Amino acid sequence: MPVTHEDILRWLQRSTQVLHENSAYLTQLDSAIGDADHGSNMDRGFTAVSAKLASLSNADIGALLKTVGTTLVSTVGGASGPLYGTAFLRAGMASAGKQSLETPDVIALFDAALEGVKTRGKAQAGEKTMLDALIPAIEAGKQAASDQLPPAQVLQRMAVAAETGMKSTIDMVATKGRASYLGERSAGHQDPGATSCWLILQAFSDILAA
Amino acid sequence: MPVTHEDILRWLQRSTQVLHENSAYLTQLDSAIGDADHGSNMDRGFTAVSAKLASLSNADIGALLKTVGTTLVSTVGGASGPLYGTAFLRAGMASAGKQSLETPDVIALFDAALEGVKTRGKAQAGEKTMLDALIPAIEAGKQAASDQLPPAQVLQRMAVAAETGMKSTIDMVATKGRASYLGERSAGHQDPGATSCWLILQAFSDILAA
Amino acid sequence: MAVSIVIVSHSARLAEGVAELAEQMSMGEVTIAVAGGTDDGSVGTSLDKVIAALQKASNPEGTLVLLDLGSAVMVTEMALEQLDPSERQNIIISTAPLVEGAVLAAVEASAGSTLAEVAEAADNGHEMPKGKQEREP
Amino acid sequence: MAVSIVIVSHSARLAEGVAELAEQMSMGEVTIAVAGGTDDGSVGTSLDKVIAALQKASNPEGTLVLLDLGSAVMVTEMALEQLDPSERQNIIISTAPLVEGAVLAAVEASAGSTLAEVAEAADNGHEMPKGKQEREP
Ligand SMILES: Nc1ncnc2c1ncn2[C@@H]1O[C@H](COP(=O)(O)OP(=O)(O)O)[C@@H](O)[C@H]1O
Ligand SMILES: Nc1ncnc2c1ncn2[C@@H]1O[C@H](COP(=O)(O)OP(=O)(O)O)[C@@H](O)[C@H]1O
Ligand SMILES: [Mg+2]
Ligand SMILES: [Mg+2]
Ligand SMILES: [Mg+2]
Ligand SMILES: [Mg+2]
Repeated sequence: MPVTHEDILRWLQRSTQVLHENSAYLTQLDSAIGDADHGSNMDRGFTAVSAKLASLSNADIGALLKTVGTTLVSTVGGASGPLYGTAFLRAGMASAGKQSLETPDVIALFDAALEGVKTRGKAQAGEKTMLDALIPAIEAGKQAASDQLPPAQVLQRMAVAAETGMKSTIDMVATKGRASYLGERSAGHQDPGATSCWLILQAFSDILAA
Repeated sequence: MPVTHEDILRWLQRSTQVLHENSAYLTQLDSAIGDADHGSNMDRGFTAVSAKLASLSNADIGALLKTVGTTLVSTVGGASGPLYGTAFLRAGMASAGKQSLETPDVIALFDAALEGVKTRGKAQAGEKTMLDALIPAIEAGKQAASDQLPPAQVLQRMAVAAETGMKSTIDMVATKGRASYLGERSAGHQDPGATSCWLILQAFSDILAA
Repeated sequence: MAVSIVIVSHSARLAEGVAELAEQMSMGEVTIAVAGGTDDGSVGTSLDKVIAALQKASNPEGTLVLLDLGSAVMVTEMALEQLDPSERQNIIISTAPLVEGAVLAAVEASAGSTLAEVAEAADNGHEMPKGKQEREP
Repeated sequence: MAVSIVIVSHSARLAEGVAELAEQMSMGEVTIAVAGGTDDGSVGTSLDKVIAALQKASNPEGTLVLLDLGSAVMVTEMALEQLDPSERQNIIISTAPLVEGAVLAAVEASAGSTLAEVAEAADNGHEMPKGKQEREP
């Protein structure tokens, strides 16, 4: 079953809810290696997104995701704003005009998002950022796609890989973003951005499984 | 005739008046190579000094000058505050307990002030600062002292040398203070601090001549 | 006309304070626009504020953008992407320390220097003497 | 207890903004005291404000003082001269860039580091990446 426009709307609503529920947790993670705002940043951003969803029920998936991107850039207020903003903007460009997504479309969408985050943040794998959840997720997604799996199962594997990737950030030393100011002391803490990235992918997987 | 306690009080009053009258001029000089506040800084500082003079009519010259120093440090608000403040503090220490000053006392007083400015500002001659008025003034004063001249004539020569020194700052490139931020472009402008230094010495000379 | 300066900071007060200090040295001859804090006034950056500051600063001589922390680079780059390419060419994001760079840039810009010269002057903020250097002549 | 930080600036808003930014990284674990502007609120420095900030920050671990411009060194040194020699020994005037140094000092101090370590961390503010460095990996 392809991912429908309706699925995307429900994914965004679910993400809003999950990020709201986990706001204190994300902020607590950020307080250890950052400035204690990642939860409120993401909550503020997705609350603004969710307020726009009603007016976007007629937009195609591409237009919808682009609006998510511009909204996040304008409202998040932290480094994660330009990063997630660019991710959704690029995802929207990769799915321009589409009303539904087959597995290759899903992969193309996330590939575009990943490129966006990399370009915006000039970071790579192993620097203790959201990329350490996103990169393994997309690798797992590509593997699932080459196994001809449908989007729901692709997303399920992506979410699992994102969670593993998120946990791998605990041992890493940050070399990008605020956490890099802590140097070696950033090790031993899970990256907040990798955690929100997993939550968003898990929300997508949950929606498609339901 | 020695310099009396009364002379010192009149010198300080006269300085207050002259700096007030020249406030716009000093600020205009500072606007070319600084932040356009030297006039208001000195005016504020000496207005505070003059407000204290009444209560100091019984203090000896040393105590009087020390109070001038602490008042300037607390009220001027610019680099000239610690500099003139230290100058008057050291001058006060050099004249501690004195009710009048003979020529050697005057020289000792200004020598102490000069050392204070040098120590505080870590500057030397030729850096386009108040030192370029003060150093030649004291050299001229020492010459006059070795010629056995009385304080009034010593001060007159000091004021003349200070004015020449002040004018010599026009061609100098600043290497201390805000004017140094202009680099070579600081040349061609007269230093505001050297100008206020001359005004204060001229006020002293005028008082003793009167 | 002089090169303009834009201050991007996570704190509104910080941005205004830097502008206040820099303006003392340029005395109205240089446009110094600020983008500090988020839209709702908390600590963070605002794309809209950065775009508005860039527009306010826009002029034929160019604009130097100074930032408080590395993460402000991303929002500034997104703002630049929303401008005309011709406009964007005329803007440099400085790597200078914010306060020291802004003061030196204001001095340089008010002397009528080019954008490249203003950017170089800002970078000299790293060498601005603060005590120790002055103590060892 | 952690090393304290004092911010001396010619602008009250600037000093408060720097403290706001630095406090985000230290979350109440570090005393950050400010001395910004003159006593009457104009742009400049105030001996009394510097002394008060040093007293507020005073603690057994020591205090790092960060300055906006070189001329703030003089008023800070005069303030130090008014403290007990034992107290004075425990204070370092930093040569670091103000904003970048304060943020890194707050991070280091909140980790419980020594005064010398906090001073060194602040000096790393010169190397804080802002764009260009990040663009050339
Ligand atoms: N250059 C970068 N590339 C990728 N991700 C980054 C980068 N810088 C920061 N991040 C991510 O952003 C997260 C922090 O986001 P947030 O707290 O909202 O922003 P800020 O650090 O500005 O307060 C980090 O946990 C990290 O995952
Ligand atoms: N290090 C220094 N040594 C001696 N004099 C100095 C020094 N720095 C600045 N000055 C003097 O101070 C004057 C500027 O005083 P003022 O404008 O009141 O202070 P600010 O530069 O802080 O605004 C300069 O013109 C110069 O003569
Ligand atoms: Mg954060
Ligand atoms: Mg933040
Ligand atoms: Mg001045
Ligand atoms: Mg000043």
